[in-house]
Amino acid sequence: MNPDLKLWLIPILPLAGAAVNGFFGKRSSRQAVSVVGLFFSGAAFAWALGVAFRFSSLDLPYQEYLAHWIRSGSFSADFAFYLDQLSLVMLLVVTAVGFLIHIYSVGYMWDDPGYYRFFSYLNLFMFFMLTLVLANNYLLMFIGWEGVGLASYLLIGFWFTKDSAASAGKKAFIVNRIGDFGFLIGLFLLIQHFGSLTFSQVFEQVKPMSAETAGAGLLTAIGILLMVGACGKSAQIPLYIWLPDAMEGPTPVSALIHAATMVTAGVYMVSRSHVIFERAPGALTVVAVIGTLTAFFAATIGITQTDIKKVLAYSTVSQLGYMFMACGVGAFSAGIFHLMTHAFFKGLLFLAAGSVIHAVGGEQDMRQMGGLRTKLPWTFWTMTAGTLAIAGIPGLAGFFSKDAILWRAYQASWAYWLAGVVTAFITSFYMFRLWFLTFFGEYRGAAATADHGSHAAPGAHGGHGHGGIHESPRVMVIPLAILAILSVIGGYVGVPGSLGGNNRFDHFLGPVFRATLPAESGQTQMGEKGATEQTTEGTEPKEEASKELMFTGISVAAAFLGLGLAWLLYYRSPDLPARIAHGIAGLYGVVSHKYYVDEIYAAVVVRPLVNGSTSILWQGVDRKVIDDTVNRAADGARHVSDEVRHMQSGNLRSYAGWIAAGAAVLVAYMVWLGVAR
Amino acid sequence: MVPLSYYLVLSGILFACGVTGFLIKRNIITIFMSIELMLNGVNLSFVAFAAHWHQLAGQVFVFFVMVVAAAEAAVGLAIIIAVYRTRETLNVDQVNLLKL
Amino acid sequence: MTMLLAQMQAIPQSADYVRILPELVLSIFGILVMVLEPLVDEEKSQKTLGMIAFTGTAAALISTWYMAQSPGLAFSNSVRVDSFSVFFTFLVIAIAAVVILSSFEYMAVQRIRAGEYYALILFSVVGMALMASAIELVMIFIGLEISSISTYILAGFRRHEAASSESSLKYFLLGSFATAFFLYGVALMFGATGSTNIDIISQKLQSGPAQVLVYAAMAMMFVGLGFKVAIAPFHIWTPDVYEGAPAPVVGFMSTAPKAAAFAVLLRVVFAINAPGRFWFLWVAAALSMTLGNVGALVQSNVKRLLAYSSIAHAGYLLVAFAMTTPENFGTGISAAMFYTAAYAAMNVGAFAVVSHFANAGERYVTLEDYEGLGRSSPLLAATLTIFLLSLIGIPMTGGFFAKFYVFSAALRANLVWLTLIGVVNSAIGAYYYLRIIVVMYMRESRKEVPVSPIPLGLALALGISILATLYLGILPNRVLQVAQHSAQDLLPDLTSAPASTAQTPHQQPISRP
Amino acid sequence: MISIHLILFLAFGAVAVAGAVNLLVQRHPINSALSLIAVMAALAGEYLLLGAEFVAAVQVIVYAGAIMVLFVFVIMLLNAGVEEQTKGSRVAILFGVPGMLLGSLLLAWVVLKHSGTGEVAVGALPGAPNVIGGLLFHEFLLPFEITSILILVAIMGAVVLASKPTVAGGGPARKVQD
Amino acid sequence: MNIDHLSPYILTLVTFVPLAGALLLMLLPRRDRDIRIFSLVITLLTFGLSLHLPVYLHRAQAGFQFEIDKPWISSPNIHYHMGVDGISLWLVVLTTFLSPLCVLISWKSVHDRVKEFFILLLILETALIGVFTSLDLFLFYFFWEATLIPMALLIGVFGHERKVYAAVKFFMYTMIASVFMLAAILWLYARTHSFDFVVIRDAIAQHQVANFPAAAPWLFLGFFIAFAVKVPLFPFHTWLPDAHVEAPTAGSVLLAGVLLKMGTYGMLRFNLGLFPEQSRGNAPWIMALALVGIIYGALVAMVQPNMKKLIAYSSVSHLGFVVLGIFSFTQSGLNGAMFVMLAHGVSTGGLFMLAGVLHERRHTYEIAEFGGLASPMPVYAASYLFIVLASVGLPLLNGFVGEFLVLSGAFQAKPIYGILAATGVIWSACYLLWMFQRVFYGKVTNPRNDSVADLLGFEKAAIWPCAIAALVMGVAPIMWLAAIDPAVQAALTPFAQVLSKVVSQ
Repeated sequence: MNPDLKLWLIPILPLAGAAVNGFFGKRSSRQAVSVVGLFFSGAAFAWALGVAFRFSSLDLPYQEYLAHWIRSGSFSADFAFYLDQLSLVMLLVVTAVGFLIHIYSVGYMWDDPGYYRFFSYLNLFMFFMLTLVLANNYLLMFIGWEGVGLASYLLIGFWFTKDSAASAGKKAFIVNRIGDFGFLIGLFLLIQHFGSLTFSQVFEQVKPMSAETAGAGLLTAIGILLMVGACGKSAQIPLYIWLPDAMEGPTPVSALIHAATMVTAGVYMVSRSHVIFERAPGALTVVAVIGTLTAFFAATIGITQTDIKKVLAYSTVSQLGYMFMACGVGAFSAGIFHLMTHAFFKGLLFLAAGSVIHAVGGEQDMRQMGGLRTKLPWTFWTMTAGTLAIAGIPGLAGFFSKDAILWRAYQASWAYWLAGVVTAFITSFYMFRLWFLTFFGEYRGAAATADHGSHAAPGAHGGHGHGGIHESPRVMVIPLAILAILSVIGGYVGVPGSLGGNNRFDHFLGPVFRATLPAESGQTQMGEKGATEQTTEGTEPKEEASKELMFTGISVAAAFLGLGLAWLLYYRSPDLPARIAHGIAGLYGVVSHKYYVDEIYAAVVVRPLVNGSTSILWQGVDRKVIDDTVNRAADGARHVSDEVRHMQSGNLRSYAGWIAAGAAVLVAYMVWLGVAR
Repeated sequence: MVPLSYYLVLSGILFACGVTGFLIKRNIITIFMSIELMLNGVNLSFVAFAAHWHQLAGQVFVFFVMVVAAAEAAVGLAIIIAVYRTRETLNVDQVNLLKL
Repeated sequence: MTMLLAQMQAIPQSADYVRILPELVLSIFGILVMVLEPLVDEEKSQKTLGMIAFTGTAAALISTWYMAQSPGLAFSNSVRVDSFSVFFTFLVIAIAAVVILSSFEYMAVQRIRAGEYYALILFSVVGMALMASAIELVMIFIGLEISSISTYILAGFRRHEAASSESSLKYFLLGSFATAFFLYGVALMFGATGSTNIDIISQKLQSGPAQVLVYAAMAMMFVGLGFKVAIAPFHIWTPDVYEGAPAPVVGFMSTAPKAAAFAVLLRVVFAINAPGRFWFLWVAAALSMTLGNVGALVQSNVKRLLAYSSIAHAGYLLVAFAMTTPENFGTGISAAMFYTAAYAAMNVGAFAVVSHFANAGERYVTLEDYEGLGRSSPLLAATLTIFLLSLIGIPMTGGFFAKFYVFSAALRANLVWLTLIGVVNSAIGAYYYLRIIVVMYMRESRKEVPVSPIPLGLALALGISILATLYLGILPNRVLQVAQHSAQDLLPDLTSAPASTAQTPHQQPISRP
Repeated sequence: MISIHLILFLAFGAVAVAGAVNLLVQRHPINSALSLIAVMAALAGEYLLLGAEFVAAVQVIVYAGAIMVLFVFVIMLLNAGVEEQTKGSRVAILFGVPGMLLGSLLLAWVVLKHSGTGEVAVGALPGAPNVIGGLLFHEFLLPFEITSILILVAIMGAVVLASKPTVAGGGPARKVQD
Repeated sequence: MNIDHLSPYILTLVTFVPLAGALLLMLLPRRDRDIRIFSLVITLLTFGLSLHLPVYLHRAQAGFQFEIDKPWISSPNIHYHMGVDGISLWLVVLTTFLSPLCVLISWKSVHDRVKEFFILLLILETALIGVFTSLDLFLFYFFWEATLIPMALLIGVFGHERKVYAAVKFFMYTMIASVFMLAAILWLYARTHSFDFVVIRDAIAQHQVANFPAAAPWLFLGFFIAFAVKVPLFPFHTWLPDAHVEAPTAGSVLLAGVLLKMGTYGMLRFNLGLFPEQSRGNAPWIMALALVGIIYGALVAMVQPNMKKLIAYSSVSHLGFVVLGIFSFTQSGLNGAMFVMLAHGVSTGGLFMLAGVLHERRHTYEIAEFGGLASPMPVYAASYLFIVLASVGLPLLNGFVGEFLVLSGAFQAKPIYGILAATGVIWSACYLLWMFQRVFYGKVTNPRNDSVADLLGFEKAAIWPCAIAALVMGVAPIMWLAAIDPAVQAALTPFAQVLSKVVSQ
């Protein structure tokens, strides 16, 4: 019998924090606000840890019923929570990173007038994210799903006086809505065929089903629809466009929501539904392809960006692409593994970037930076760690997770692997480009003092008047440090066998993913074969291991190649990039304009919609067709009325004429009747 | 012996003449006379039918019609005078303030 | 010898006089008014004479109750007192009473000699009461003439107004024109049946197949009666006459003579069971509804607008006549009777308001004048609104149930199309009534329109009309039951005509001595 | 063979119709009035042929006498001149007259065909005054009495409408209202 | 007081207390403040009374409760028959809930002819409640028509620039349409000699109505047109924007909040109740119209320059969901439809009040006039956002539950309809958030917006209840659904039979 973990407390605590800050924050001091914000998020983290400690003693999956939510006929969806290894991992990542970023924000947002608002939003986000993670049915998950969307809407548009920020928030919400549309349809299909949205019930009914022939079938449809939802939330092609704009939000937000946690919700959802996907190879292929493409394209865009946060944004998109690639080839555990490590190092990178921006007074253009190495030692070193990690330099978190994905990708198809490796190369290139541009060379920006307080983050530290570029306060540095450590050592929970580890992370998630394989998933499921092999480390034939090692080597080489290239272009001869860009101006232009995707969407979707609705529907149908028809009918009546009036010529003899005529007709009719009878 | 229908036709002709007068005459008084003509026509058929049915009721009816005609004449001519007072005309075509 | 016997029997007994008691009372009071008129001085004349006239109507109402106690034939079969005739007698007298009440102050404002006015109203009511109870065509004719002639005079009462005298003239000439037709019809009917007594006529018609002469006679009579009740195509006179006549008179003549004429029409149509009437009635009903409503849409003079609306209402009412099978006659008749009552209630009320608002010389009768009335005189506006809503046919007002009974009767007779026409028409009609409400409440008055405070008499009149309207709208039961009962009284003539003559042996054709 | 009765009928009838037509064609009301009197006289003859002596008498006295005199009097009073042929109403000509013709033709046809083939002899139904009087005072007592009301109304109406404006006389006389 | 003793009369009380209040109000002297307070008290009292219904409703049992059935007019056979079930009950409560808020929101905004205004408001409330409580067709028709006049007057007397046009348009549209319903009712009466809904329904169900099959399609249409115009369904919707733009705030609130629901309620109660077969037969094109309404309304709303028009068109879209749900003939479809009605009533009511608040300050609804309002009036902005999110259909707020159920119902009935309708989820986000951005975000460009006052006390008192209700309905919809579900089940039973018949043929 399971103990009562009171899981519901974990989401509720941040909600309480949000409520307290939202209602009373305006009138209370910054200290109080920070205390409240930190306490509640911290409490959630603590509770999560507590759960983690008692985890081994639970028989899984652990479910917890709180209350009815919707009951309609036979269908029902309740407030109920679901805990297994997968959700535990997510739980810890979210609460931990979330808590750290709360701390960081205290320093970053200290001087912002909307301080209390910020923390209330942040807590609100935590609430929804945790609901999403802990839900035991799709509908509850959908609450979190939409809720985090709301939170990100609010936080992106946090500085709402900036039009770009407001638009970005709206864009994010709407694009997410497009994804949710697919998600909803998927849910309807589930309801229609399984009569329930509760994970356990749905999966129980799905398990006996056999893998569908690729391309067709119910599960495939469901899978693809769910993937549409994931695309929206996790910024995959074609719905990734909102994420870069989302960088309008304060940097901690970018770190927490648009790097570490929310955007990974899609990955989580897909792996949560792995039972369905495993039986829908068609859907899996879609996932894999989308992931791969996104990874590659986003990376290429990343090269050309000059805004430090934009670079990170595109790199996030591309990393998410990796995760989906993993899911797509059935390597869910690898995907989750990368999700975790990515949460660490990308969160770190964003925070560090934030610290840089903070230091140089809100400047985000890398071309205006440089030589900050000495001025911001902490930031520099932590960011280095992050960069190395994401670039996949051996020994760091990113290396292991990415490697695991690539290996499994190869097992599925060499195409995925190739794309993955190239992306890895590009990734390390643009990351080191960022690194070099920011910290090396000499400072290219105007005197930072000049634009103190004038930048978008209203006076991130305008309060204490001092010139020059300076290291961030300790409250911001500490989270950096912790995350740096995590992104260094975080990978060691999943050292693959080939490197003499035994993939503990994979084992931990084993019961979730491996217990549910379809009956005959033989050769159709390359990835799954790999998975089964991995479980039996010892028995793994040597050449497999060596092959895996070789591939690892290739990806490492790719990483270093990227590093080298970046060193060449942005450290040794900084004038080269301009000439190259000039050389391939056309391509460069296209890429640096993000392939004009936004413009294309605007031209193809938005403008026609607005103009069409205005001129055709509103002015056309409403005014011209419907209203005019009615009015014309009324006018017609009035005309007839006028005719009738003119019977009343006012002339007595005419009246007599009418009467006589009427009488004549009447007499004629009656006489005719009389005769006819 | 004269067929009943002769009388009826005669009365019909008179009635029709009355109607025609109402339609074509312009002078109000003449129009009023045409009404009287119509009544006379009716009276004739009453009397004729009375003879046909041996029912004196018909003749009594004629008597009443005459009384009514007298009354109408009194009122009608009074009205005509009133109209003339306000409009200085007896042409019915010019008495058309009220219209549409 | 037989003739002498007949004459002996024909000498009226007291019962006969009881059966025309209301008429007698009214005539007496009318004469009284005339006699007193020179004695009272001009200023007070309106009030005093008005009070006398009102007392007269009140007394007449009471005597109606007496009369109702002794149903039966009177004056050698020229009148029959049954609940049908009682209903209409009561109705017309009540209408007269209300109109008199509402005329007090109008007379004063228009500075019209009141004596003849009230006397004429009373006399015309005598005529109408007789029309309601007469079963002898001669009697009907006389009654018709009395009511018509007095209404001609009333219409021209503001004789210094060109409009008033013109409307009087038009009404008079066309009226007599139509009367001539009616008379000709009577003559032909007499020729066809040899009698002028409705009972005997219907008896004759039931006995054998009607000859062509009867059809012709019916056609002519329909022309006359159709003119009196103003149904298309004989409605043509209505707008002009109503526009020109004094407002209270319009209120009177758009309800009372119509009610009486409808009573006659009911007798002719149902008691005689006139042959070959169906399509005439159908078309006339549809035509009247449509022409009336459509014509009213663009009117700007309230009196004229209400005139058109009265045409439309005559049309609705006529729908109830288009019953073909005897088992539906009952519902049709009762529906029609209810409608007359309801229409009388609301229309008299509406015209009372109009006449009060019209002011000296009837200066304010256009829609523009009504702008902002809701603000300048909320009570008056609210009252008028109630009547207009009833005319639209909003539930809980008499107008609704009136339409309701008529249309459900029609539906029961499977006149689906006629019902649809009527229903759609009532929707169109809503528009112009609504226009009045709109200008009263939603427009700000652009010119200065004086609104004198509501005098007691008018208040009383309005109160009565509102009560009647709402009563018929909320508890229509009683009235409807009475109507149904009267319908039963009216109908047996189809079957028990012999009985009705059996009790009057002296009504045999008089043979040559 | 043509009986004297028929000849008389035709003679009177001819006079009547001629008078009626003359009434229509005459432009001056006085002539119309005179021709109407002629019609009435002729009709009185017809009544006599039918035996309705009383009616014939009344026809001459009341109708041709009283009423027509009243007409003539009014014509004189208002010294109505020759009526001018104004174009007032197309309807009356376009619908009214044809309608009238149609209707009357139909009626004529009806009476000719369907009024029974009864023939009436000279003085078919003698309506002597005493008989009529008897009827009036018994069967038709009520109508007879009520006609008094009618007369009363008529007198009153004449008084009200035709009398010159009295002290109380109406508001501002507005000849033409908008 | 013994509650069971009260139960038979509670509906009468709830229905006529406002009317009584109106009559008393007529006698009150023209002291505006007293009048306002008095009408507030009356409406609150009504609300309190109406709470009796959900509290003492026997949730488990379907069918009508709190019934009262007294003969009123013997011929025609009209009964004073009232009763509610899980469907109408909530609409009654919705009405009584919104009315006090209307009084509050008009507290300052109405300063001319205050007395008339509140009299009309109270009369309107009675009429609205009556529509939902009456089970006698005649009574129903009476209340149905009775809503017209006060509403038209509210629009025409207290409205804005083109008020008269709007009022007349509103009146004529609904009047002409409802006339067909009257004809249908008359036909039914002529055949069954009863106005009683239950009696007629059973008579039809047992095929005791003479030549019903021939007439049924027309009768169905007769009812349907009246309701469709009221809803308003797609081609008949053009009166709504005009009416809303011109109406005073309270008018708009009741118009959108309750009046439109009369149409959908009518479809649910009468079209489905009396003509199951015809309903099923006509469902395809009706659902298609509803679908068009959803998307069309949303698209047109998106491009409206006028805030109130935008909300009006959004109502067209939302009501489309309701109709779609009703004619999906699925349990969740109907549940959802009911829930959307309630949710839309609350959130759109709130939106209109908020718009009214703005109109109070700036005397315009033109979105272009505003911008950056979030800075001068944060509380207002927050409340506005909350309501907007509610009507966007954010989970845990009232909008979501209904839409979700409707969509899943429609999806089960006809997947393609469900899918197309689901795009509404996107559109609503588009137009509402865009509008919100244009009004509240960015810098204050128009100097006149610098100093607009934030929400006042009575405005908070009027708007926040809506927000709270939205939250509660979103978190605990079960409280409503528990009552709705059995009623809907009962409403759907004939369709099971129809279906079986169709199958058997």
